[in-house]
Amino acid sequence: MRARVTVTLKEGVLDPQGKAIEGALKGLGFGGVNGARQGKIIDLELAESDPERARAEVSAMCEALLANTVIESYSIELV
Amino acid sequence: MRARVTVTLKEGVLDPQGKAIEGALKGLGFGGVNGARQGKIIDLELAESDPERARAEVSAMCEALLANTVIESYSIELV
Amino acid sequence: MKSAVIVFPGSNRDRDVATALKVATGIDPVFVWHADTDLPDVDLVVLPGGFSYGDYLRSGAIAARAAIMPAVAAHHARGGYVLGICNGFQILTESGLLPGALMRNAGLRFVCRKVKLSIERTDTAFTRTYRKGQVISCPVAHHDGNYFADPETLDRIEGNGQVVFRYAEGTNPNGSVNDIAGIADETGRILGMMPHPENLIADHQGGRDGLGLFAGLADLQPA
Amino acid sequence: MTIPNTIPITPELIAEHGLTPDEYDRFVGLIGREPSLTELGIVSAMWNEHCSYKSSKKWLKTLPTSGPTVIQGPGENAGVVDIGDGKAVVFKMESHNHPSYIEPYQGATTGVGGILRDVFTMGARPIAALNALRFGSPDHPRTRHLVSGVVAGVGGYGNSFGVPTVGGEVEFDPSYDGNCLVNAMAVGIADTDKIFYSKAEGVGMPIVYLGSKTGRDGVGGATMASAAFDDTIEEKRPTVQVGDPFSEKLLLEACLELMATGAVIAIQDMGAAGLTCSAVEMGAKGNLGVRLDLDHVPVREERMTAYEMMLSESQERMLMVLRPDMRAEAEAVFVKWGLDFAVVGETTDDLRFSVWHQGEEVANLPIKELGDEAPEYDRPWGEAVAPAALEPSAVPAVDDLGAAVLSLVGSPNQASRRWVWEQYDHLILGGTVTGPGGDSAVVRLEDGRKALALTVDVTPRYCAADPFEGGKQAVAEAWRNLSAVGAEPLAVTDNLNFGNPERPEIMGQFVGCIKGIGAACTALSFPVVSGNVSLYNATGDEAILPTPTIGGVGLIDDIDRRAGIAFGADGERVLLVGG
Ligand SMILES: Nc1ncnc2c1ncn2[C@@H]1O[C@H](COP(=O)(O)OP(=O)(O)O)[C@@H](O)[C@H]1O
Repeated sequence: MRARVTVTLKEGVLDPQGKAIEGALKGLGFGGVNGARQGKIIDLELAESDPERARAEVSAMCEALLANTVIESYSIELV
Repeated sequence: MRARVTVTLKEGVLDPQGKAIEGALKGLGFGGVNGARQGKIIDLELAESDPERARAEVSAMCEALLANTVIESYSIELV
Repeated sequence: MKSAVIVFPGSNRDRDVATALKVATGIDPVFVWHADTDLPDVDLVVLPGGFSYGDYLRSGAIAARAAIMPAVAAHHARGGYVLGICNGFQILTESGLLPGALMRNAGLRFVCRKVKLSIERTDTAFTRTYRKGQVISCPVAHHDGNYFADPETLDRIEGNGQVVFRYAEGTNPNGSVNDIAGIADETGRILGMMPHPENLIADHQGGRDGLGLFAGLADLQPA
Repeated sequence: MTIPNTIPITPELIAEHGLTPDEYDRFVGLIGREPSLTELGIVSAMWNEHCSYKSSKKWLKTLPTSGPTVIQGPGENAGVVDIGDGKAVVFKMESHNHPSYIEPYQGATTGVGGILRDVFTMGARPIAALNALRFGSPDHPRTRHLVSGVVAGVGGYGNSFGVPTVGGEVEFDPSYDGNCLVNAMAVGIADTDKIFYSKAEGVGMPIVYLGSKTGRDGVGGATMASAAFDDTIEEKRPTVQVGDPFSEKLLLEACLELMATGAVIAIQDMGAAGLTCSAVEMGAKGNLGVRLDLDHVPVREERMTAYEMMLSESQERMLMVLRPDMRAEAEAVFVKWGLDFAVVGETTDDLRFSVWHQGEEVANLPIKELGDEAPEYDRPWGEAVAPAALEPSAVPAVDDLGAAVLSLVGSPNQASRRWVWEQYDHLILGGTVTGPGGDSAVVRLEDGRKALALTVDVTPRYCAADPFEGGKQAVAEAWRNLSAVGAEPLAVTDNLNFGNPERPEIMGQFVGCIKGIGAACTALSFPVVSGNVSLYNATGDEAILPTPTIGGVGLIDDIDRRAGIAFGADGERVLLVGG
């Protein structure tokens, strides 16, 4: 089973990359951009096939490593 | 209107980040991980409110800047 | 003073800091492999600069979960000293031994240049050879050195006087909040800093401003 | 299920592999039958310009390559020069021009990675890197993208790997609009009695694959690097390789640790056309055959064909001939560093290059002939067409000299390069005495008073105006850069970047520059110990300016007796030396 983890910066945390993207888009003439924030996704290939157990396992991975919960939040999607 | 752009590495392109994440998860005892690939998301705040025009605009942004289409593919989701 | 330098896969200033320790203290540090779980009997543990695990996922994130890290925390709890430089600082924040996080530089580019550092505290083992308010020269070389902490945390570390180094004279190279270049934990026995004092310890490098940090550690007494 | 290796070899297929009908006939003559697909791939890799030097070999042979301190001249992964005290400097320069134009960040990273590997394959620890970059006009629509990508890539790789990037050049000229140049140089230090070579020795010795896994990266890439750009550029895109400096750093440490155990008989990095070129070269140099079993090659993609494995350009890989009694020790080193280690074949006494996959022999070729019998051309060359001389009256006089100086200083080719080199870690390892910005970089050798002086230089305008004089001038300037910091010049590496050699006037530029380089190097006893040739830097009829980049290395015996470019104090005398 596959899982997609989406990690985004928490509200209020500075996002230099997002800001730079916004600036660059404006520089390229895309005037209608009022904000940009960057995050990441991690696609996992899991041996587990039970959705519930898979979700619990991926949650544990997020807490242990995939997200830095000081500055980031995460969400999990199973596919 | 908001748009989420998801950028992932094309099939077959080496993903050193994914490889490192997979190794680290295994090292932390998550044995059931058979693969990991990393991608990114960019959340955009748009002035445009028409979905069709918004999608076209974001497509143009992806081609121009947000994705490196030599090695990455992208998808767009409007929210 | 006995010290250990932890070597992670991708550490690359491990030899630089070992040289600085040798020059300042006369004793070679021992190198300890990240996969070990025990530390030798030392007074100081150094987490060196580099790109541990390629800095993939987040700088320092994977190294912070290395097998040796519980021993580093235990060493500190026993009264030992810990120094993290650059990637080492990132590992310290990722492991929760220091507060805050190091984000991508505001300019988004890797920056290698000399900056000015003001010494905010001299009551730590790391800074006792300097004068309070002294401004020293020091190189930086990093991509993710933009120090960030939420407002409460920032208030707390400023209130406790945990900021040890600040970028001075408008030389902040990365957008760090309050020009923070290095912080200590509440005990003052853990220091994390982005700049590289280990690369400014000899005349051929253009000065010795960085040597004072290592000299201050020379007569650390076992706790 | 096996993957088919026998398909009819059509003229189209031959052309797609960059072989001319004559070259194909020559190959069929050598093997006495129609080749399999894998064999066609192998010969296309071995015989393309990049690997065979078929257009340039004749002229490269005219360069002076020896001297009292030269330990190894051209022909190995890098040149080696004695610097006394049992130490040697190991260095080479290499281009990654075409890949960088297609994907500037990854093109530059893999270029830097390749040249670093060349140096540490010889047993040297890299201590410095330099780079010479050339881009089109600053207002060309692609230039900004290329500059920022290439610079970030050069830095991204070197910084993470942990080598100081201490010098280089950046130049803009419209002739590079469609072909940027990325020339990377690496310099390392080794013990003179612990230099490692690529020549295999002994029959029945295990051949070991080291490093990262093999994917489909760059399949066809070596062929791409040798073909002038055309409209099919878009289709060639998926062959881009991705660099992984982290794995390379591990590979460096693992290789040096392994070499110290005495287990290595021969070692060769997998560069362009990875497994093919490295295996053939190791066998042919040692007068040995090689048998490979591809089933043991660590792969990261499914259902890879023999053809793909033989042509893959996946990065951060090495091939080694191992002392069989030390296998366990060797493997333990690689396991410790988390890298792949697999025995993929052995040396044989039959002088054949035999490749097996899924129980089938997919290639069986005469190993020496693949290299020795590669086509070699004496391409026709004419006098290069020199640009018309400027009439002094055609250059308007300036009224305001101050403003003229300002605009000169602020012009793209004169402006400060700080923006570039601040993105490079030029201080790591602690040896940098003079970083970017001077005549030559100066890097102190470990714990001593000695230092190396390093520079890269060429003035393509001069080479276009007069190839012979331009070639000479590039060498002379490198020489002056080294002596200006107080170094004794030692030796040279070069990177010869030119347009399409099938055009006589371009070949004329090439020949003229080589003759000039040869004349200057001979006069100065400044031997060429390594280098690289990059041809077909042209888009349609538009060729780049002739760009023979010279990398110079010199030795300073006492770092306290060096010179810099800064004036020291008020009231000093300024002397002009030379004529
Ligand atoms: N311009 C040159 N001058 C001197 N030697 C050269 C030059 N170009 C290539 N060589 C030498 O030829 C050999 C093969 O070159 P190399 O670029 O390593 O081939 P490849 O990249 O295909 O393995 C090397 O030893 C190199 O030093």
